Amino acid sequence: MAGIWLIPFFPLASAVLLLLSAGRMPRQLAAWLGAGSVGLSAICVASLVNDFLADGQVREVTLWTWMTVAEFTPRFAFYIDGLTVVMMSVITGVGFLIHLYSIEFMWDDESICRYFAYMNLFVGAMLLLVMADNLLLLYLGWEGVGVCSYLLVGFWYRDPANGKAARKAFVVTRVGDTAMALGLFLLFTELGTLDIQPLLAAANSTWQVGDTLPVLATALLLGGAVGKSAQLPLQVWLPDAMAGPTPVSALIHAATMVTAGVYLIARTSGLFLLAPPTMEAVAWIGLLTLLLAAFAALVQQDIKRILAYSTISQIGYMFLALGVGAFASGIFHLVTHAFFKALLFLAAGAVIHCLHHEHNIFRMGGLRKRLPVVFWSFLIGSAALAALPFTSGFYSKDAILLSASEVGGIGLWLWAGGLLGALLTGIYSFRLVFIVFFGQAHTEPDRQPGWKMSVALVVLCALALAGGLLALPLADVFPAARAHEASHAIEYISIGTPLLGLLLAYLMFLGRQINFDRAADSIAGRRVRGFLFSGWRFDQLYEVLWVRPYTTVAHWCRNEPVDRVYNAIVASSQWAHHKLAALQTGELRWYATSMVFGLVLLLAVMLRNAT
Amino acid sequence: MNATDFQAVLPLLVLAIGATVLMLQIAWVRNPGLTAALAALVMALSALSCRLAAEVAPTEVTPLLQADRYSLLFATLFGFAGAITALLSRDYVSLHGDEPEEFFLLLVLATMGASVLAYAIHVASLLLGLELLSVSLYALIAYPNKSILPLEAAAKYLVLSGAASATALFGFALLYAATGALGFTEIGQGLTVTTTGQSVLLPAAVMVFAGLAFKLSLVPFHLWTPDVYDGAPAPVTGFLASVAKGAVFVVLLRLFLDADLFRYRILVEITGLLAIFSMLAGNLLALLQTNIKRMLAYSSIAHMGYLMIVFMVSLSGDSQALAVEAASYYLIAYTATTIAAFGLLTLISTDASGRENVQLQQVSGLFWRQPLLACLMLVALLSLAGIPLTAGFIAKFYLVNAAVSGHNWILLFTLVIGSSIGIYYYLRVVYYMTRRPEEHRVEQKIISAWRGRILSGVLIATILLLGIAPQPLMHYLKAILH
Amino acid sequence: MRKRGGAIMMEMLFYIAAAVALLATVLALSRANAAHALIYLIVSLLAVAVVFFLMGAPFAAALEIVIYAGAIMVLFVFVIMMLNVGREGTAREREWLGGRNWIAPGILSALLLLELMLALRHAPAVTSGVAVTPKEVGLTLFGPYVLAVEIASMLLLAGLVGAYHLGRRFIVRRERRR
Amino acid sequence: MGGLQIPMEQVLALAGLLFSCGLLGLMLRRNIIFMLMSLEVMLNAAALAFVAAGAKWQQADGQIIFLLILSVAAAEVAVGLGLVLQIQRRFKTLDMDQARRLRG
Repeated sequence: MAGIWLIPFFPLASAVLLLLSAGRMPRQLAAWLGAGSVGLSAICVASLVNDFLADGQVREVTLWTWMTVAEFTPRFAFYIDGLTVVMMSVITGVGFLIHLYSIEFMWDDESICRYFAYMNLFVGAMLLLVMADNLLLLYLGWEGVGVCSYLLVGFWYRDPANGKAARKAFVVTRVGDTAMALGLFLLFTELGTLDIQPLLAAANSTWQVGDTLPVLATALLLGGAVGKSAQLPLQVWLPDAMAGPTPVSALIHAATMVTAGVYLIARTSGLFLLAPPTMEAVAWIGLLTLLLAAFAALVQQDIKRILAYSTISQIGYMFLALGVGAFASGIFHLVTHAFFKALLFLAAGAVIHCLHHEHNIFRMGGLRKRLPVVFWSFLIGSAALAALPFTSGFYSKDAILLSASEVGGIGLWLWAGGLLGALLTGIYSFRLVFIVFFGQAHTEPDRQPGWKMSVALVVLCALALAGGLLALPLADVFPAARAHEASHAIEYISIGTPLLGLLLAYLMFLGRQINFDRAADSIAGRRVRGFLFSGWRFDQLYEVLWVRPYTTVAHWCRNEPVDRVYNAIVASSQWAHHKLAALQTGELRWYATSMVFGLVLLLAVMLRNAT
Repeated sequence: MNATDFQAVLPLLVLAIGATVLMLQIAWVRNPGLTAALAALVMALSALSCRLAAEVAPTEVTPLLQADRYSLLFATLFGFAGAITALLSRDYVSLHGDEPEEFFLLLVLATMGASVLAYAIHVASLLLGLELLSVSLYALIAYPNKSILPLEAAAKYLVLSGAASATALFGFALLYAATGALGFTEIGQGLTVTTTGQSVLLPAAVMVFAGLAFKLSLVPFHLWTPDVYDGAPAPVTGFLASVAKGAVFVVLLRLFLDADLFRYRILVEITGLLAIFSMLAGNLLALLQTNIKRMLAYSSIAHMGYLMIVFMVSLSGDSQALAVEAASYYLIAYTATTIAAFGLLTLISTDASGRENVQLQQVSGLFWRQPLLACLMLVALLSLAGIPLTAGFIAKFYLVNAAVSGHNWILLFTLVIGSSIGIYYYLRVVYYMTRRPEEHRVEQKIISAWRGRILSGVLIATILLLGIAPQPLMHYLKAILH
Repeated sequence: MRKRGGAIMMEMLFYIAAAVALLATVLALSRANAAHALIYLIVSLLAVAVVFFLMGAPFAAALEIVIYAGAIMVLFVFVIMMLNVGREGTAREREWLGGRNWIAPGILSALLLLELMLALRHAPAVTSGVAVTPKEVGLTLFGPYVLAVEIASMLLLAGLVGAYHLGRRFIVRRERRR
Repeated sequence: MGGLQIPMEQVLALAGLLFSCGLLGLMLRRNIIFMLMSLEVMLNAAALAFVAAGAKWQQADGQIIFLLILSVAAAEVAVGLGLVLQIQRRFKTLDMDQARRLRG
């Protein structure tokens, strides 16, 4: 397909148009321009996918070389293989549905124009990220999505809390980005190129498995991935990022951007395979994160925070898959997760939308009859999240657990941990369903979702159910995975665990056979609950570990030598400015005199040197 | 003069004939719209005719002019810059002074002066080109004679620039006395076999340099710059800052190359010294300036300082080609950017009182009222600051690369310091533009709605294109300059 | 012998002309009255014309008188007459020329002069002593310099248009006032 | 008619003297008419140097440059004096020290 460049072009151009209109575009036009451009991209992607599935050819498209100065020749070039195609489909497909949904969700917002501008910019940047043929362009997209995330988390900037959340997200991910930038520098100086395929080839020919340099480089890249994908220890920003509009959470903080880290590791898997210690670290990070987030999700009360923790947890599964070398399984889970998590967020958004911005699940309840479309969507989404049999989540999660179980040594631990996570997932996802949609109604919905929301929900329902049957064209991208020879016991356990979780959730939150409240209300229970509620107190830990020392040092520096140096630079610049500006008297004679003075000076220098 | 010669100087011929036609047209019927369109057409045609002239390049047309790829490149640039200036100033001039027609005639003549400088390889053509440019500019600066600031600016510029021209001429006279030659190349050859004392050569050369350095407003010959920029009408300032400076730089570089003045290390070191002073002083002076025109004036001092780096780089013969290439790219990028920045000031100064909206407060919240125009300024400022994906970044990257290849660490260091100061005051304008209009209520209506918008679009596209896809131009420069 | 005597006289004439030119220039630039200054300036130009003539440039000498001392200076005369600065203007000029104002300019120009003299001190050559006739000048002017003539015409056009535009309103206003 | 053989350094010294005088006038005078006169003196000095050099090399070029300087001077003076008229009308003075609204 010739017009591959059109795919990121549509949303980017639309973003420029929307920004230029500075909010004066009619909202009808703005909304449909915003959604339509992504739709056009999606159509282009569909055609590309069609072509790709027919011939399976890797496509390399060089739009132009940015510049050629010495050996530095950064190019605007795309590299389209199976992985890219999968990512592009998810971004534009799910992205379009969310844009469609947004039209209705954001209709009453005065800044709808700005909203769609940012969203389109995000989609464009994300497409650049996944299509990039070199790490520099990838980094451009990487930073682009970071900026869009910042802008969208703080979209309702009039509330200072939102601004704070946006800043937190930006600063925390910057920590990872810095590591990643260092990694890029290291790779460029060591291997002399940033083009991904030549880079992987060069790495394979110059480095041996287990060398120090690849470990270092991949560790730095992992830093970037951990930041962007909200994994331990940089997971703290994601729950707060829920301050943005719900469709933003669906698109950016669930379906696409947060999986950029997974994509990065998968894309450079050739490099990671050279560094077994990093691989192991990836697996452990994934496992720990998934458990930690799952426990935290158990006790949350804000509907979006629960989903945020579940996102962190599910990305943990993907990392686990990557860490054990099951790249294809990780990407598979990425895709199914994009479907069901977008579905869940959109359904949650619909609930929030219909209950005039109520977030607390304990003030909901009984919505099963009142919002049937939303209820079924949520139910299907939760089933997929909990990996109940025959949903998409089941296939992908099962593949990950099987892969983990087959790794020698630590594999058993990873498998057991993953299984515990799956149990917890079952509990918290159905806790949500039971509390929100069953039992007593606490708030009455004041409207029903319209057709745009419903269409998006229904399509995503279908994907969340049937997405597990997709065969992703990843065979040529990653080294062939071993055939699964799992014993039936492991299979049954995998199937049974989520069901057990569902049962427990039923007993605790709907049937009340297990009195969870009493246990939770005991002193120890309250402690544990508070601990989990705060996300294992990571915010407090970082407050003590980093923020407070930093602000203390900053305070300390305010009147101290370090700051004085900066002040001195500023003061001396200003002093020099005033001194120089004083020469600009506006007096013609003085100007002439200064010129003669300059001439005399230059002549003097010349005469000194000529003789 | 034969047919080939005529073809080689076709761009100049087009301008000269165009000026005559314009004069007749003005005498026949006064119509500013027609005159502006004709003037723009003439200058654009002149720029386009460079392609025809390129077919016979390189040709030496009499000992005065040299039509080669270098001169034609800049004749094209000046032609287009002049055409855009004419279109930009169309409504401004009608609003700010009566009888606006002669403005465009003078603009064509000034552009011709700049093109002559691009062609010049001889003292006579240098003198004439320089003065054709300057004399037209005196009148252009003083054009809106309803207000007094332009008069003051024109008087200052006339007196000082006349003195600078006389200084340069005196230097040339001494060189002529010493070498018996007036062509640049011949001067260079004469320098080695001079009969008059060697001691006169370097002082003579430095007088020439000082005269031209005034026109480039290098420190310490820079004091006039902000006053003249501030007082002159905004479109003229744009022309003065881009075309006039570019033309002088082009001829200075040609003089140094043809006469091989690079053999005098001390002379080149003086250019480096002035470059350092200009980078520092220009940026420091711009730092706290609240008048955008003056801020841009000071920043132009700094930019000329950056540009002067190429002289030091050219000291080593290996990097000379790269240096010339960098300078050419820089000039092209700088011209587009400067015209864009002053173009905005032209478009928003619509006060019939003759006042221009050039204070920082007056662009406050511009982004919310006039997004396209604000984008024009934004792109121009980012380009001046050298932010990636704009023309200015590539230009600066080129310069840095040239400086690195020439091992000019001190210049490079100053460049970095200067640029970092620069970011502060450029972004301050951006900050003001993005302030909410509620905070600062300034009304300004925009003249020439559609023409201004189209021109803004073209300029934005040019600057971004030069920043995003600079490769074709780089290739072209490499091809013609090596 | 006679020829030599003639040469000596001519040489004397050169020095006298040079002295006159210098003196007249200094006087021109230090007068308070603009009209007086202008007369001195014309004298200086005439003296320079003599120097031209003595150096064997009769064409340049003629032009110096006709155009410089004649045409250009007449422009100054017109303007001075039009503005009619008057007696108190002269008095003010005299005041501005008071002692302290001389210090910095004086020092700087003295330094510049010193540097120029230093630069010129090893210039042993003499002028050729052979006149370059107007015919030769004409041939060269319309030979290699023909384009210079054309560009100079454009330069004069620019001067013309500029002066017209700047001066026009002044004249119009004057007439209206009458 | 034969010309005179004059030592170059003396003619050039005369030119230099006139040039310095011109600069002195430029720095000294406040009245713009005098500034223009100083400018004329400077240009004339350069012209003298050119003619002298032309005489030394026995070339017509020196005189031709002189001719060009003449036209330059004419053009500059024409515009300059037009400006003087306007300045007198707007500022009611020719004192350039008064005209300093542009500064800083």
